[in-house]
Amino acid sequence: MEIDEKVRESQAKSPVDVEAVVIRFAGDSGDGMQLAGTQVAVSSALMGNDIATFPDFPAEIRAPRGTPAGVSGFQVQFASRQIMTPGDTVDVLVAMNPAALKANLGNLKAQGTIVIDIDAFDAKGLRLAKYDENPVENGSLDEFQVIEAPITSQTRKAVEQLGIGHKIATRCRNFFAMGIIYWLYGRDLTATTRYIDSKFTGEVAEADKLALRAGWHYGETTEAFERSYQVPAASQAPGTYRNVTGNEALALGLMSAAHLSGKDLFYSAYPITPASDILHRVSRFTECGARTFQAEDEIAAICSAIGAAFGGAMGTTGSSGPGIALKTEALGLAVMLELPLLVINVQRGGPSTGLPTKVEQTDLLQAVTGRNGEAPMPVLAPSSPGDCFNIVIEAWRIATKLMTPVMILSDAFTANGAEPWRIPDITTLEAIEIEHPKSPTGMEPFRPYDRNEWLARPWALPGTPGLTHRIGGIEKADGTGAISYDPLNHEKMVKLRADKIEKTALLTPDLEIAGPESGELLVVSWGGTFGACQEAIVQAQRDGLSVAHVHLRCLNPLPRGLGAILKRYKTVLAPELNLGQLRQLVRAKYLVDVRGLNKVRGQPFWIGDITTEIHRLLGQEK
Amino acid sequence: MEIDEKVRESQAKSPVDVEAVVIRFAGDSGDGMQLAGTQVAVSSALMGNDIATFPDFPAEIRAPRGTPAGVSGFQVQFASRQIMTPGDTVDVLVAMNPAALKANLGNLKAQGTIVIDIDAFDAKGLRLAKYDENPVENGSLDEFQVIEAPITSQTRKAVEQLGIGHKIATRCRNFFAMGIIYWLYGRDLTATTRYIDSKFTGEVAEADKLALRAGWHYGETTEAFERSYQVPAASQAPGTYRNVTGNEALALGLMSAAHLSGKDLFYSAYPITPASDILHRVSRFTECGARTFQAEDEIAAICSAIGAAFGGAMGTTGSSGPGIALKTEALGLAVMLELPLLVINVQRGGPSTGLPTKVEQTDLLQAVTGRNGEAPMPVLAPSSPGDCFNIVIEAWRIATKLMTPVMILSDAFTANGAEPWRIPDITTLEAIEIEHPKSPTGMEPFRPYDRNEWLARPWALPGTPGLTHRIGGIEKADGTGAISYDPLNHEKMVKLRADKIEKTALLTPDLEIAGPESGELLVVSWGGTFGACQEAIVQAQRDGLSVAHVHLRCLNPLPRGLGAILKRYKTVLAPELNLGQLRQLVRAKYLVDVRGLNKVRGQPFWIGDITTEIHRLLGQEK
Amino acid sequence: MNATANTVPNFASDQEVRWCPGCGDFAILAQMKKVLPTLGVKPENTVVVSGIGCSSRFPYYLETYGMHGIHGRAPAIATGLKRTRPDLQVWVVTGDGDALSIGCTHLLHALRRNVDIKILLFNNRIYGLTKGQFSPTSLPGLVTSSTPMGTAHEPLHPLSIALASNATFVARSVDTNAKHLGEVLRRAAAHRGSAFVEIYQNCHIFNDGAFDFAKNPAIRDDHIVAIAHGEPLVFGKNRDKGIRLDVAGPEVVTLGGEYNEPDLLVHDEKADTNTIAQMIAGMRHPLMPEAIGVLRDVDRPTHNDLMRDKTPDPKSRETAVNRLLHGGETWTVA
Amino acid sequence: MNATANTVPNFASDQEVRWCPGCGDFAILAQMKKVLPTLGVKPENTVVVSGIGCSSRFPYYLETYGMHGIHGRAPAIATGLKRTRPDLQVWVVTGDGDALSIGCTHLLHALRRNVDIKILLFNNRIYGLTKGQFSPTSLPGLVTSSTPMGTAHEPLHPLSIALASNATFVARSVDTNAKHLGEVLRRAAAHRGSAFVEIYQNCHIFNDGAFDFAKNPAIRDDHIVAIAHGEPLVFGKNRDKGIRLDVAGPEVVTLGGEYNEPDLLVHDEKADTNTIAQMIAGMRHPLMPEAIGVLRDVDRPTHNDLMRDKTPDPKSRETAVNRLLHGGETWTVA
Ligand SMILES: Cc1ncc(C[n+]2csc(CCOP(=O)(O)OP(=O)(O)O)c2C)c(N)n1
Ligand SMILES: Cc1ncc(C[n+]2csc(CCOP(=O)(O)OP(=O)(O)O)c2C)c(N)n1
Ligand code: SF4
Ligand code: SF4
Ligand SMILES: [Mg+2]
Ligand SMILES: [Mg+2]
Repeated sequence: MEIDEKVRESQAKSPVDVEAVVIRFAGDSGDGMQLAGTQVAVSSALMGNDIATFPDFPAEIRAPRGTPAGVSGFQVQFASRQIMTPGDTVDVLVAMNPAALKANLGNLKAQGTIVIDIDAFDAKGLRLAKYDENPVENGSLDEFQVIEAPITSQTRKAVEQLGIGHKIATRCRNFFAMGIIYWLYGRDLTATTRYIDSKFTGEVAEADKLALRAGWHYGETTEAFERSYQVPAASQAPGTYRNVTGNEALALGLMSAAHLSGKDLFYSAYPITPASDILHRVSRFTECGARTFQAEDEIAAICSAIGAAFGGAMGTTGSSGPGIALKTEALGLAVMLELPLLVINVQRGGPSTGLPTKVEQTDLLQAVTGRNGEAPMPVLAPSSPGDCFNIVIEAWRIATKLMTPVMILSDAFTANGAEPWRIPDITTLEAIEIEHPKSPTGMEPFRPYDRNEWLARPWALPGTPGLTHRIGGIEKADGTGAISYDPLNHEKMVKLRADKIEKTALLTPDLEIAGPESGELLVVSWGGTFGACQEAIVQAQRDGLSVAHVHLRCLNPLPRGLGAILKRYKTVLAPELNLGQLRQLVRAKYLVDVRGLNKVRGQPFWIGDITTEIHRLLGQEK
Repeated sequence: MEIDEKVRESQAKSPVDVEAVVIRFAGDSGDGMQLAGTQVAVSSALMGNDIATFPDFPAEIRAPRGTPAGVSGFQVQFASRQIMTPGDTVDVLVAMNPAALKANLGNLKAQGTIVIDIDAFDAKGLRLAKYDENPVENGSLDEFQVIEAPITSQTRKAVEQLGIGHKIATRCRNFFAMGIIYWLYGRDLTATTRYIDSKFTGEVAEADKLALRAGWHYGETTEAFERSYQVPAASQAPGTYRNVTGNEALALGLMSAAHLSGKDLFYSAYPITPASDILHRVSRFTECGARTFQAEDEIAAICSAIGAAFGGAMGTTGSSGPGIALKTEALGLAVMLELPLLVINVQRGGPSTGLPTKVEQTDLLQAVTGRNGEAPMPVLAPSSPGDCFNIVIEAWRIATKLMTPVMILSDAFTANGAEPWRIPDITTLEAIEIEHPKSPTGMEPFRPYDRNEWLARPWALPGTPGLTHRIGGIEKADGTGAISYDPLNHEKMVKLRADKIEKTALLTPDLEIAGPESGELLVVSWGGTFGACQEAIVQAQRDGLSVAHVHLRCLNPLPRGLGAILKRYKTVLAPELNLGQLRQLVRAKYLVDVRGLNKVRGQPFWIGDITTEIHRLLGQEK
Repeated sequence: MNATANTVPNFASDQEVRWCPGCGDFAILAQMKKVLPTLGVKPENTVVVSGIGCSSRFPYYLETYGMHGIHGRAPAIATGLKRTRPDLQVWVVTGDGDALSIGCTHLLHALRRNVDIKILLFNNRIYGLTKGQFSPTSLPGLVTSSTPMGTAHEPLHPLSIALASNATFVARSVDTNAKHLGEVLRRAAAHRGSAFVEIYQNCHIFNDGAFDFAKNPAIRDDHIVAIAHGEPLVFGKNRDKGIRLDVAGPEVVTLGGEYNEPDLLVHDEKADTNTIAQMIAGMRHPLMPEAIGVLRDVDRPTHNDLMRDKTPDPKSRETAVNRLLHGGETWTVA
Repeated sequence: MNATANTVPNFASDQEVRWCPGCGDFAILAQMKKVLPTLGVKPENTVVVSGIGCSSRFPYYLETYGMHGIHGRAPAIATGLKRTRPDLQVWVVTGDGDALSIGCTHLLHALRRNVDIKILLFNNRIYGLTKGQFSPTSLPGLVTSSTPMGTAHEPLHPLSIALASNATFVARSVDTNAKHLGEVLRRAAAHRGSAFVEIYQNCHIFNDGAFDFAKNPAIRDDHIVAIAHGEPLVFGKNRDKGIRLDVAGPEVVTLGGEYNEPDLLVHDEKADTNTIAQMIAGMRHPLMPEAIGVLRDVDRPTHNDLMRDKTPDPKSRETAVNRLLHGGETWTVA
């Protein structure tokens, strides 16, 4: 721990306070950039900063080395105030090779800092990145502060003493780079050292630790950096915290919802980016009784979840893009069966295979109306990584209360991004009450399609004497559930199913307006763009603009009161990572001329995207 | 032919002229009701009447005998004027058993005629139909004219001379029933006699003919009927005509479109009601070079059509409900590949298995927006059985011009219903010009995603030297078609694909307004409800109401000029066989408060449904 | 009528049966109604899951829990159910199209996973419900609504596919062979693991007589060999023919001459490998007599055995969930 | 460099290869680039269709026509293409997940229909592209991201499944066994009908060493038997072991003692039935040496043969279409 004392000491000299810092690590897929960013995030969170992360990687496992297409990036923002996004632009870019520089330069702040591994800027590296000249030498980076760190050679030197091979030595480069950043921003090395010891053993662990410290020393001893900085702790509500990514929070939410409802969790999935991670995580929850099933395809995944739901378990499934498309038919069955079921769509860039690791919100209309027949279901969307936990519990409450499949629309940005999360106390979360009908005492035949005040039918479980019944995808007679082709019955059932889903609005919280109750501009957002919208609006409000914000966590049905709210503003703007899907739903329902701010680039909104549009709409170009 | 002379003779006595007659045959699935209705339609069409038919049958092959759930019906209207629907209510109901009576009585006109097979009204028949009393005896049918014909016994007697078994004899009952109707409305027996001779041989053919004549004689000789009727020929434009069902016209249209474009037709499908029939028909077109492929599932069906399209054939596929849902993922691929492809959805009652033999228009939103990612495609809908022919040719023209999959939304009513159709002259139909790029002369690399003025990319065919290229579902670089994860390129491609589909509007005919150019009420319809809307509106106009009609054959994009038209009427009504799907699209796009008239009963609109609503809206309750 | 009427559970539902009068499905239903009450499993602990097709209407006609699913997916539905409810006896009823065309993947995987569900494939070699198109088991030459010139392709053979998928129980019977079918159903129920039973089922509407060789009393004994564990493969009206195993495969021999019973292949349904079972499955009409009975019945851990799911009591689950929630690096703000 | 550079077509595309350096896919690609120019089929008459997975990136790296499809569906895409373009040589590249999990149905049906496409299954016993979940061919015990306690189920065996589907050409080779692989690819190309080739492919990122027994020069000769038509099944570093056929199945014998070459199974890839091919496919490491080479290569009419499609000239088609349009009862209004 001697180094940690040094941290304090060295920082004590002249660290400058800053409110928020954005770092982006960028290198080849094999360079460990995701690890580096995650560790900076964890260390910062442990120091009391608010954090937000944005992993940004290619679709290939090891995309072509040294080329811009192969660059894997990880952006992390840590701050002494509450932040909602990983930051629009980068303060420090760590570029492990020329391609990484090229691919990320556009995100750098004016006068930002670039830490490059100068060892990688050789002829081959420059050629692979398609640089005609060395950008470090031709003056093209003059507006930035460029730190030419010999990361590769220094790392090798640092671990020399271990006598390990070149290859392993080189693999520690990311820790050296992290060391530099840790010094620069006064990050504590403890957590990362602990991490190394928990994940690696022997000389690998030693090498990583040596590289990390060497990087730190490099920062301290060279005169490359004029000064170091520190980011004081943010104020947080009391509680115990951890970082969670969206997928992590979804997995935890699934397990918690199962526990709160006294159900066995059955999570069935076929691997697909960026949803696979949920499967991986839940498959580690065996001690809690989770059952995972890697099915032969997405159709089998949802069908097995339907089977589990019929048996009384918490049937859930998750997928993305093409996989969700494949579930369409079975979703219709679930609607007809009126069984509770959660379907998670971690949206990614489309159409088709599209941009499989990138973010988009282009599956909203598919979720709301993309099935044959009138097949409505509630659609919910989490607004941040941590909110994924809440949304799952909320969704399961709705699914069991209304006996319906519920679709959850997460996205690649929310799924992979992390933020600090106050760990809830599982013993105080509200239980999810589920009633299964008991064996009848009289001789009345069981009516599986009778409805309660929520229009929900009874969830009668196999094994219960006297409740034997059959369900299926053909239209059923109201009440008895027998096959029925009767015209009036069909219309009645179609409407009953629709009315039931409308009741979702009674089970979701009232809308909150952030900002004036009426005025010039209302921004309506949904899903993972919440943070960027929120920050932009707070800024605009600070700038004195008449802007308010409502964020929708329930997309079908649209929340109570929305229509009235919309009418109180002159202009309504719906920023979306699609061509205007929420806009279409809101316009159709309320006949309000909602404007769109639409970005379909496989990237999240930057705060600036929204700020600019707000100013433009209010005639205050910025 | 002696009987045909008799027809004329007997009719000559006192036939009363009527303008239009609606007959409904109803009986068990095995009773041959579909055949009976079809033959009445053909015979009437050959006599110059306009006709429209409505087959209405259960999902089971031989649904439970004698029960209302098992009743199979076929309604036919023939008229001396142009008619657009098979009629709201029935003039003559032919009920082969008590269940058939029970299931269809509601459709009968006041004072209508019921021809029952009194032999079938025995204790067993009444019990199966759940009649507590014999309706023929308890006065419940007093308001109708009931003809108690001993159809079963008379048929057996009529064919006795052939010495055939009881079973075969009984199977001719439908011909006896037809005979009665033929007499009653002076239908010519020639066509049906010809049909019998072409389909059956030996004693079966003989028995059918004997039964038919016996029925005719029964009508003539008993005093059951006070008089007979005749329906003079309708005036038709010159030309050669035949009857077609919608599915028949689709099949013919596919073949014709292939011919007009000089392409091999590849039709790939997995059987499903009510689309299977298209496969059956095209599989008989081998002389014209059609290739059909009964795939292992709907996914293989569309994928093989995509493969065929890549090779340069006319790749087409068709399905319904659950099968279309399964094609969702591959539709996204087709959008990304930008290959021409026709996908036919013969809509049926949903959701899930739903009402598989019944009509609905509930797949519109699925067609327009039900895919992952921004995956737009043109969506067309035929307005009548005969229009199915035109729509396919139009769709193929669009698909090849814009290099895009096109969805065609037919429905069970249009697919199974028949109408007279003027046979087009294949030699004078406009050719569909398709250009495939030739081998390059220079060294320029081929750019598979370059675009022409229609924003379409070139359809380069395997086998062409110098044009080798690879396509796939990952986002491609504009022009070169190489894999690209570039954010701006993605946005550009998303918009290019959307803009391209918008150009469909330039390839479809201008909207026609039937009625005043502005006024009180505009009815906006789409698909197979055209006829009912049209007739209702003409009636309302005759009643002096200010009502106009626009019918949309293209649902995505919405036709040019629609927005302007909508604004010229005080009220806009969209009658649909769903909960308001076109309404949602139109409201979202034009912010016009479109009202819905929504029927989701697995039945077509009756003219009266629409008339009533028009009168209600215009404050003229009728 | 039945003296034990009060104690033997009744598995007949009150639903109207909607098959064509004369359909082979009736005979199978009748056997199931006979067999189920003898298994010691109560109706409420029995679940029948099906896909889509005439055959898949089956669940409606039994007074058990049931689900009429979507086309081809019944094995997947049943897998999720059995996984979470090991206490239930789960049957799957499927057709040749349902199981081998659209649902082929699910069938194979349910078999390889040994899910402990009982899969009954009603093979009528035709798509019944959609009005008579050829199916993957239709024989070449069959004229159907979608193959006016006759079906062209080599069929799939259900037993061979099941064996190749490492099914632990594979059997075949015939709809109207009541006794045999009853026995096979009982055996399938008794098997621990996925059981696959192909049942030859006559669709007299669209493919009448497809199994005449196996059903017609006048000829069937010469075309069918009923196999039994430990017994030689003898068949023929006069039980004068048998199956001998040559290295190149099975061959038919006449008994009493060169060969006698001791020369015949003795059936071993417990064989380690499925080599010989594959050979027996490969015996096909008209070249060879076809086998009915249990081809294979071996032990292997079931899906649920392998998954070793835990069901913690609520209190210990609460502790475990709490531990999960606190996973990774945490910090506390006072 | 190459003297014939001007006449031998070049099948290498200019696309960046995006596999992990060291991936077995590179070796297969290298062989394909060698074999394709020797087949007498021009690049523009060659089409490579794939699904999704690391393996399925293959088409991009060959300068032919190609399609990178969707997961599991390449055989269906290829079927439509080959049906309408019999003049093209169509290859399918697929992975173990692509072909045997999500796309299993399509594989079986393409094989039974004998579509005359060449299917190369890169079997790395893992899902590569999605970062290392177990696949249907993963062996029990394999710890993966979705099976932290080890993979549980019995795997599917590609060759057994292909044979059960009545494939007319079934073979296996190994990514780095360049000569053998090249020959098998050539044989597959020469076969008229669907050809199925399983290629053992190392994914050193997620399942390194899965095929060490078949690749490691130090041990492979004792674990692999290279089969050849008409040749006895001899193997071993010293070619001192062989496979003998017993009625109960194949067994390993040591040569020179009780048994000698004439006692061994002589491979017959043209056998009428696939009985023995199934046995050979059933030889599995570590109990038995595994066979590489062509297990089966028989003639059967292809899908296109059976379909007998017609291509009328435009004039006669016009007449035929006109006849169709005028089908049924018609009437004329003057
Ligand atoms: C997704 C989907 N595709 C197609 C259908 C139409 N369909 C219903 S049953 C069936 C096949 C029936 O054949 P089989 O499985 O052999 O059962 P059988 O009717 O012969 O008992 C088909 C194609 C459907 N219901 N769903
Ligand atoms: C419909 C769909 N589901 C899932 C995926 C995600 N996915 C892509 S490749 C793959 C499996 C890859 O394994 P394999 O076929 O063995 O190929 P490999 O990468 O090992 O070569 C999966 C599950 C997808 N792209 N599409
Ligand atoms: S169509 Fe065939 S399989 Fe279906 S119910 Fe009728 S006889 Fe049975
Ligand atoms: S992940 Fe495995 S299979 Fe995929 S490219 Fe890398 S080494 Fe090859
Ligand atoms: Mg069948
Ligand atoms: Mg693999």
